[in-house]
Amino acid sequence: MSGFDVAALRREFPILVPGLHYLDNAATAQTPRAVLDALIAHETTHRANVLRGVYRLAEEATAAYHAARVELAGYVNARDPNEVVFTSGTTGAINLVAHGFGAALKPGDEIVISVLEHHSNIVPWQLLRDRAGVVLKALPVTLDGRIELAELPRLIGPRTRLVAVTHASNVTGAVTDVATVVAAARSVGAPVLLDGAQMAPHGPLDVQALGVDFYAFSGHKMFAPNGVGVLWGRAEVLAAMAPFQGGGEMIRRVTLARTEYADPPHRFEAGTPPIAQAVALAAAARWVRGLPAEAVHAHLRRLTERLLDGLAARGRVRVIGPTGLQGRLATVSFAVARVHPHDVCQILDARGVALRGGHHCAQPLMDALDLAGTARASLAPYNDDGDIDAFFAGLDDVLRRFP
Amino acid sequence: MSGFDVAALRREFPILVPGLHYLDNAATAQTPRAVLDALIAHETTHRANVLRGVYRLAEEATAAYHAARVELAGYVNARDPNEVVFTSGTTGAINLVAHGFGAALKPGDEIVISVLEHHSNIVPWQLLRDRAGVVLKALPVTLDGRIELAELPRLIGPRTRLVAVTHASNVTGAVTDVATVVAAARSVGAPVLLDGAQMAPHGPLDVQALGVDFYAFSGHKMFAPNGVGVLWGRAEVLAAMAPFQGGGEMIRRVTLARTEYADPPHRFEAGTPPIAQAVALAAAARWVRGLPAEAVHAHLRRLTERLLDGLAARGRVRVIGPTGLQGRLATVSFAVARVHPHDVCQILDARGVALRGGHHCAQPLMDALDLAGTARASLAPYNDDGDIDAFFAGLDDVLRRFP
Amino acid sequence: MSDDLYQAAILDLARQGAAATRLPHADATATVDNPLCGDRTTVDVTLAGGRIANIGYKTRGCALCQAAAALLATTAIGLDAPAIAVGTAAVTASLQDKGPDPMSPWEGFGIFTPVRRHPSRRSCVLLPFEALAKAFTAASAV
Amino acid sequence: MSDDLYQAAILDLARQGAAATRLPHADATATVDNPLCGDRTTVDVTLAGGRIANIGYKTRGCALCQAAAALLATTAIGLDAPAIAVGTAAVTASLQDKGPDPMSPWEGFGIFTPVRRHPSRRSCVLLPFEALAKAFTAASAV
Ligand SMILES: Cc1ncc(COP(=O)(O)O)c(C=O)c1O
Ligand SMILES: Cc1ncc(COP(=O)(O)O)c(C=O)c1O
Repeated sequence: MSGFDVAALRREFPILVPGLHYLDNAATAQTPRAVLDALIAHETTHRANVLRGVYRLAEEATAAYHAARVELAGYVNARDPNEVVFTSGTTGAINLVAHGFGAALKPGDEIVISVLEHHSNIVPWQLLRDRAGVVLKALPVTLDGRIELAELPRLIGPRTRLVAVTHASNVTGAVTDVATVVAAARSVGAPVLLDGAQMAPHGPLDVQALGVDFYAFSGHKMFAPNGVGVLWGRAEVLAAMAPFQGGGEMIRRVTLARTEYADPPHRFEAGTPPIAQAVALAAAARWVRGLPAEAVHAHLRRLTERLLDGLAARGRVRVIGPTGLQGRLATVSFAVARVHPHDVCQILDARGVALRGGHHCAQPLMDALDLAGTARASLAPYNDDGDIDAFFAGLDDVLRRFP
Repeated sequence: MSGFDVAALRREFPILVPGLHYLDNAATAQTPRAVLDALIAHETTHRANVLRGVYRLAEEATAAYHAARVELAGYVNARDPNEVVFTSGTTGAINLVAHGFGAALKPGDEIVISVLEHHSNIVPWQLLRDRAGVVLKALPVTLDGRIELAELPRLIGPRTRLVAVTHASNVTGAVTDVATVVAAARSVGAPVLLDGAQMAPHGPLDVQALGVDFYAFSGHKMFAPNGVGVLWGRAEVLAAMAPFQGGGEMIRRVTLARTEYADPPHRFEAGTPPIAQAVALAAAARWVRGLPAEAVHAHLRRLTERLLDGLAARGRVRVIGPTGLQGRLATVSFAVARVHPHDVCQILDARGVALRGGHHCAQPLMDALDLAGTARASLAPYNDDGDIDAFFAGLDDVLRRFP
Repeated sequence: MSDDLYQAAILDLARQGAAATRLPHADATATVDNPLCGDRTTVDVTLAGGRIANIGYKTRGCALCQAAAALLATTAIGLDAPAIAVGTAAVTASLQDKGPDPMSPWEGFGIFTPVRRHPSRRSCVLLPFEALAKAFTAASAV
Repeated sequence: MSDDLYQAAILDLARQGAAATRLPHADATATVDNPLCGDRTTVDVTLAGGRIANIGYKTRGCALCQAAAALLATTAIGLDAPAIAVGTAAVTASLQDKGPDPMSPWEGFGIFTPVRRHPSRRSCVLLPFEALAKAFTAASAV
């Protein structure tokens, strides 16, 4: 029916035991055997520090780490592997830009974000504002949980130095119309950063076609370990950036008086990097590429439609975000009248349905929508009809218990 | 002879195949099966994002992450688990202090480091100097590769705001006399940061007895994964510190106008933390505690003595660092007249001996000693006499080939 | 599993909590956010002779938080600061794994002991206590 | 394994490299550090008609770096900037896994091809090339 064997896919994930309906993939996706195997293989056969050792293990570790960079460069279609900086995650990547790119900004310079950003794409800019006196402007959100792009002309101007928005919302699932953002930013010569934490797990990207300057994402949301992520940056932009953290690997020459920094990507990778995690992230990228993209897309679309239809059919439930299938991910937030999201989640948990409730690290969005929080179901390719059935059975239980 | 069964210990390390003589433990230590098992067990049974989920997996992940914090707090003898901040490593920990503690410093305030610091304990302070106009002073190094503590009274003064030195040198193996440093710093009311990257793998610590204020170390050097490390900070000092990176988890309340930050340790853990890695680091801490400390100490001491004696017996070889067994780790640097360290390492590699050569991320020390670099053998409990035999056989080959 | 979290007693109290109102002339007011879920409680108090005379509150939170606020608003009347601190400690302890049941006058909070198996929900029950303590301190300082 | 890295030919050249001296009256000088190992080469050049007339150098580096500097100092005499760039590219390529052997006048660098199996050592061979290019540019700019 869905064109690929979801049962077989589930068997690749040791954690997906019968009775577990894992619908919190937007927070952290589960990890397949292939990725764990890559991690363990690295740790048990090539483990060493990278870049400075001449012995066999060190050469192998360095080669594996470099190969991971090449793999991720391919995944985002970078022109050059050196445009890929390994970070600790999306948060680490955005903070890196806020410091490295932000160091050149002057008081009064403007950064445009949106109201529906994750805290990780808000707070680093607030900290920069407090450090450097830049002005932070936020695109509002539409009633159906999208960035209000019609406001771009009003917010973007000659002082705009960066537009930093999410590629897809972790709350509403809305996918941003990047072309419109890029066109507006280009009109004033401002670079664009996309927070790709939610989008990257959905398949290879083309940063060149997107026309952006920075792209950030996390390993743990794309079936890889915690503690690793990627900042892709356009070569020229990275080259002009100041270092962020100081330490080993990121230097060319250190004296106590002054230090010369290495070229990107090393300039931005201070200290021993997350080597095995990068290797595992590369394995995850390969694993995602190995999925039958069309069939997975159709499968997720069908399950998302079941979610949206089923929620719409229940009178006390309101979908927070786009109610249609256009321009959205398989992430669906909703509010149940008179029931707090945590109570929804708790009751579903009793049935093995793992759902997230709360502000989803997007408090300004919650304020804009005047909500304390939402409950959210977010799907991955391994979710199946059984998961959706269990979800609705649990939701009906909620409605029954909280009349 | 050495009081414990080193052959049995070696069997816990899948990477230690016959013929591999891994003597680069100061760069990255190998990881035992118990730690890998803990990592995999977490990823296959409790993987979820932490702190904000109410479902079973999330509760388990949160509990495991908290238990890891408690374990590490025990390992360093912290008064409170909330004094333990998980970071990406030593480098991440020191940069956190340079920003979070450094934010309160004024131009002219002074930070005292030493000439034998790792770049990770130099460059963050240089970047702070460039940002904030603080003055960086460096204790010189003695001829036998120790911090010249006799210079403390000259360098520490009323403007000293922090003394940041290594607990043990990654080049010379010298262990710092912490009590003297702490007494000098206390005399002017300055807190002390210890870079424990090299010391932490050697067994549980007592930060209270040391009397310091910050202690930083890395997972990968203590038999755990990359991508995780610890900053321990005294509660009062952490409480007064500004946040470093912005993002999820580190906030109490975010509005676009302003953000309130969470209490430590969360204030300093922006974004999804390295959860499985922290769990594995806790397993590594337990594993280290499970070793027979006395026997391991005696074993390492005996092997170090073999290294020092054997090097001293070869005329063209000079030990860089303490030549005795007092106040030193099982890390021995040396220089071979007329042979570059990389050539030494390359020739030893052909015999399966993994040795590091170069500046060891300590260029100011190399400059002070007027060396391009050193070759370095650094031992872990699983090293044995066979490793030392192979090392000396290789070294004699070097001497023969480069007459 | 967690079904007994939502027993009738809690749901009744929660409804009471949701319907609660603020005090028009409070001696002091405190608002506390739950950093992890964004829930928020505002508590108003009036004091008489160092004891709580009246409590008003408004909670944007889950059923547990609402129920706890409602129960606290009745239990705390007539208590002084040390008594509230003792009660807070007793209820906090009762929510821990294998914790002791709370004693009089806090025994009503025994309905929350199913939270023992759900550590992430403990802060939901405790949020109103935090707000009350803050309001009490503020009122005493006036 | 890596033994053939240290064949007699390389060791001879390395000794030559270690004994090298600087030029007293250079048209230009450049110093380059190897960021990964801290090695350092300083190269002096004099030019005549856009071609290299004379080279002096001082290298603090490993045998490979010393040997490469020595060989480069003889090979580059009489060459202009484009010829040096071509040679640098050819030697760089020859050090890659399965790379092509370098052609005349760079064929002498064939002794470094064992480096193919030791990627971390490639930069040792290339450091003098980097310094020479930098010195050449500086000299031409005068
Ligand atoms: C003394 C010392 N400090 C700091 C570091 C940096 O540690 P990491 O690279 O794990 O951040 C190291 C290790 O390279 C070290 O030996
Ligand atoms: C849209 C978005 N941005 C940023 C983040 C932060 O990612 P991480 O916590 O992995 O740094 C997340 C995930 O929580 C997210 O969904």
